[in-house]
Amino acid sequence: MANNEVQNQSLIEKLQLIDRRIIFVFIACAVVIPLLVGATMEEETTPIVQAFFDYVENLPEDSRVLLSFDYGPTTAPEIQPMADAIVRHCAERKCKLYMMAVWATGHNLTGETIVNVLNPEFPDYKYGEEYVNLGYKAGNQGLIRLLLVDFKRMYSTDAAGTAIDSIPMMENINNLKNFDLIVSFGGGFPGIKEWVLYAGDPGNVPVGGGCTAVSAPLLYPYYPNQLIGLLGGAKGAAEYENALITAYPQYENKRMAGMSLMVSQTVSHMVIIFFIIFGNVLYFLHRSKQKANGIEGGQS
Amino acid sequence: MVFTVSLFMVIQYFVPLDSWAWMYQYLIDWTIIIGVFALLLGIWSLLRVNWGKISRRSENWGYAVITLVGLFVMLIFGFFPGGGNLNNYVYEHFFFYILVPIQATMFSLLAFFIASAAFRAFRARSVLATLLLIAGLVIMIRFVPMGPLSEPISDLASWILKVPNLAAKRAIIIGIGLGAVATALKIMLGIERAYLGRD
Amino acid sequence: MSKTKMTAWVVFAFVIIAFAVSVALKGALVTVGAFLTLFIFSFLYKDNPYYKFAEHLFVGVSAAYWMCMGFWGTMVPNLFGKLYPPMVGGVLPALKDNPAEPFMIIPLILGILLLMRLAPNAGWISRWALAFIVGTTAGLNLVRYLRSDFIQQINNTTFSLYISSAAGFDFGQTMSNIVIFIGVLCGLIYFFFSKEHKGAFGAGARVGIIVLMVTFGASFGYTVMARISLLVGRMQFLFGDWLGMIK
Amino acid sequence: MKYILPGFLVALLLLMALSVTAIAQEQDETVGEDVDTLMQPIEQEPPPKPVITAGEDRPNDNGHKLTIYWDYPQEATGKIDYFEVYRAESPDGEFKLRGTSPSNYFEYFDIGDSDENAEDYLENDKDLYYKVVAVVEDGPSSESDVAGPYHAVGQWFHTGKVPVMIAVIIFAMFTIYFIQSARKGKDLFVRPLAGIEAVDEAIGRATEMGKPILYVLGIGTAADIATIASFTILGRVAKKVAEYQTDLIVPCYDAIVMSVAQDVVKSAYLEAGRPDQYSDDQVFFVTNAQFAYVAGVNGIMVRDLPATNFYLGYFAAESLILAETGNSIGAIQIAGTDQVTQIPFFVVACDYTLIGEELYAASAYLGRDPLLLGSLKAEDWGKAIFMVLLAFGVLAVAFGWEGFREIVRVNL
Repeated sequence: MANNEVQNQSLIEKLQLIDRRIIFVFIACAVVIPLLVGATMEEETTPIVQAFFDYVENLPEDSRVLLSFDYGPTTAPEIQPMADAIVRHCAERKCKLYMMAVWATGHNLTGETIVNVLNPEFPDYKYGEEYVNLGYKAGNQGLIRLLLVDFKRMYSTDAAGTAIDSIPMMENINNLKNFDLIVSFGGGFPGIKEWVLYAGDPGNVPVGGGCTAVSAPLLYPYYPNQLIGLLGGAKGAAEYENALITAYPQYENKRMAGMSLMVSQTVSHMVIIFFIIFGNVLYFLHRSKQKANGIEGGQS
Repeated sequence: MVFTVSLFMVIQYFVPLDSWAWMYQYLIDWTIIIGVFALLLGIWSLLRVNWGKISRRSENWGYAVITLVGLFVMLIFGFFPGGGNLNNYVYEHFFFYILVPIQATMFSLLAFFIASAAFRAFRARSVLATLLLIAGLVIMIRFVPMGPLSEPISDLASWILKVPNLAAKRAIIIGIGLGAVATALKIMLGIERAYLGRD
Repeated sequence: MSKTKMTAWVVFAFVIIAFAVSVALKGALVTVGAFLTLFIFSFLYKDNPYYKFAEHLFVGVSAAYWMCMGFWGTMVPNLFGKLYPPMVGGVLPALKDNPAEPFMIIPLILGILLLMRLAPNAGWISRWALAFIVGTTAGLNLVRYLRSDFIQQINNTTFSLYISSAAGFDFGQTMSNIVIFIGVLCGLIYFFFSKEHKGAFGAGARVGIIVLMVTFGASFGYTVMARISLLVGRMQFLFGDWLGMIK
Repeated sequence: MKYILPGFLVALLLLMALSVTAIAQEQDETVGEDVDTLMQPIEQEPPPKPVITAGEDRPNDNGHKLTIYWDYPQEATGKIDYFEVYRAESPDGEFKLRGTSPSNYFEYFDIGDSDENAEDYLENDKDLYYKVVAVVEDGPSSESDVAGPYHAVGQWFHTGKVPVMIAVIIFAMFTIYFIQSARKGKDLFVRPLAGIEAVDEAIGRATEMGKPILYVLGIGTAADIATIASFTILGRVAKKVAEYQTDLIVPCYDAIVMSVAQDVVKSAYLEAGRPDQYSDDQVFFVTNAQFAYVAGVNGIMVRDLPATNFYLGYFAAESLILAETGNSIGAIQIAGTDQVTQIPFFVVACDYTLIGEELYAASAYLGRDPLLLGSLKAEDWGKAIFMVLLAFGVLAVAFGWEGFREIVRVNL
């Protein structure tokens, strides 16, 4: 009997000191399997995302949409899926896309969206006629204020250095009021808040945004009066993708970055939580055993 | 020396004139340049240690050869580039196909380590450890679909991030600020001299 | 030949064959990246020759990389280019006609002083350079920390505890502000060094450490998401870019 | 003596209150109303002329900037599209367009470049003349009279930074005062810190096991405060290590840090009377790429199997990689950093963690040097002042005196 006790206890102890490589295997599986099977998670679209989607959905053809890429590589895994989804949607609606950045790091990421989404999926989109990459300009919120008054004073060329007046789609753009929608990706400074305060509100231009999960709570208060909608974190991206698939079934078999990221995230969080709870259960079992065995057991 | 330059740096903060800004810019430039000289010392140390391993034929000396080969190949192509820029084929490809993937992979090891650390340390051993555990769980559990419970949990999570988190970070930052100022003062006054190698 | 040695050779042969196949099928560049990625991941199992290889290569290449960056990015334009612009005219034509800045002789001298430590009996000279660097940044830190970490924080924490919104008295927000206020005070009490933590002061310190612990747990839990994203990125590289298993 | 410090506090508050009244008056608040989005029908008559009222140098800068103010009838703002602002170097010289301002915004902030060779260089102390044009896009515009001369000047003192200066002075006085009193031999109490008390035990353990000690200074430069604090601790640790004749491994990320660390360790060995035990191979450079450094240190850990790891200094994302690898080899780990984002990881994965300021304090603790302990006391007083100001501020705001926040604002 006593012997049995000791064995039990040592099993619990062994499990408590479980080889961490077992945890590693679980984490690797949690990330890899969803990627390989292409699992996606149905994220029910919440009103704040649906409102954004509906707004884009109801834009007439040739509407002018300004996309500002205000984030860096560190937050790219979270935000890039949103940018991709919204660019897809706008391109489906045949909107004209004007891409710019108030973050220096945003410029490269703009290129990524163009190369990965716009060029392969919408080969009809011609540079200078349906989309343009204006690149980064310094000045933070000051830049936004200037753009509200005079767009071409700051953007005299596009990112490649082509004179702005030789780009056909820039012809009727004089200030931010000429746009039908402004979308800012990134919740840092400057970001969505600055777009709302210095462009959306004074110029009466609708503004929508996509930001990391961290900054989302700070921006919720602007919806619905000052923001038409907001995507928060990978979840927001997944919700938008869900709405997109509902409306455009051709995307059903397309891999959606936000949705698959959400699966990996959820599963790995669950794995970690499981191990934490498992560890605590073992710990309490161990302690109650110790108590039952008296002080002697407690020291073994 | 220390006192003069540091006093200048303090005073320049309050003087917005151009001439002072120039001097400030010069000082900063100089520290950066001296840093590059120091890199030579670093390379020297690296050579010394690895050469020592090879000449002693100590355990794993073969890997020291790999370090030195990597170092020299990169240095040779870095210093004899076509026209003074670093856009030569070998240098760029070493960067993109050796440095970048290893770096990103090292960084991603954190995903594993964060899990094993959580398993090991998040145990309800004491009141404080329990608090650590609960706060961590509440934040992580947001990702798990929980039906009707989801809403209150995500509210609680964002409250923790907004309120106690803010308070604690602020307290730490203020402490760090004061400690840093005190250390800077000690350096200026010559009380803290450990950085000069004697104490 | 012992059994472990045997296994090691089998693994080695397998890695070489896999490498060759991959080069043939997917091209050399992506293969090198993928194998180095796998070598690093192998450390999670245990230390092994493949990790050692990647590690040592990484150290050597990165040290040289930063040396070259420092040389071409700083020394050439900012030191040589300013001391004697025609010297760098060949590589940086834009700088050729700038006036020379004789002041730049000072960092050159300090830099050489720093290198003097390699000489056996002149090591002490290098302390001048160290004193310069540390002095400059100490002064800079003094004002910077006081401004952003002290004065600015008072400003940020001085808010109204009592919040009323359009809907009337906002209980939740008021409570939150009170918690922040008390949290900051108690957190600071915890950091007091010259007073014993007992009595009311000790209780304050206790509350302080509780707030700190909640924060640490929360930050830890919060970071999990970002780290998983990094791993997803690597896995996408391995299974997508390299193996082509992800559509 | 007892009343001097509280007296200081009162004096500080008064001083701040005085300085703030000056600052508060200087602040102009000009808030633009909503821009009228509807274009007005074309007016044939030209709109009224703007009247330039002032051209002021912006305070607290290096010059090269001027703010131009003008008056315009409020009811006419709807008729015009925007204002254009022109500048010239003489009243009848060539006027160049500087920029535009929305129709409801009666000021323009002319930001010139401070570089002589730049295209829009704005010279200090030079006569400059301005005119403002009220522009109607589809009709006649009207031009103001030329106004000036205005000057941009650089200032010798940034008044917005007064609170910082006061804080610097007060804090320096505290530090010097307490260091002086420590010099006189006044005994100062410091509370125990678990992480510090574990240092001796950790070194002893390594000695018993016959294993080396790993000391990681982090990825900061020699000028980071955290690294400097870590040098002092390294000195103490090295001295103990030399006494116990244990091995010490110090891999470095920054070459200057390496040089300093070599000096520190060398003199610690000298102090312990064992200069012959020291070699430059103990304190060496790895590389200054963040993750390559981590890979190298990880390798050292799993191959040399240190019994004790110190991670003291500036750390970024690598903190957890190091701490988890160290844990897997069963080392005792003592960590400390001032990087707020990394503290949680050390707390979770290490045996002892010095949180933020405790790292700076550690050098004083280990040395028991009265001078260093004196500065700890000054830090505590700094915290006390902060707490008083905070409580005072919250009360002030509660009673509706927003002016307090102005006192502690740094106007940039």
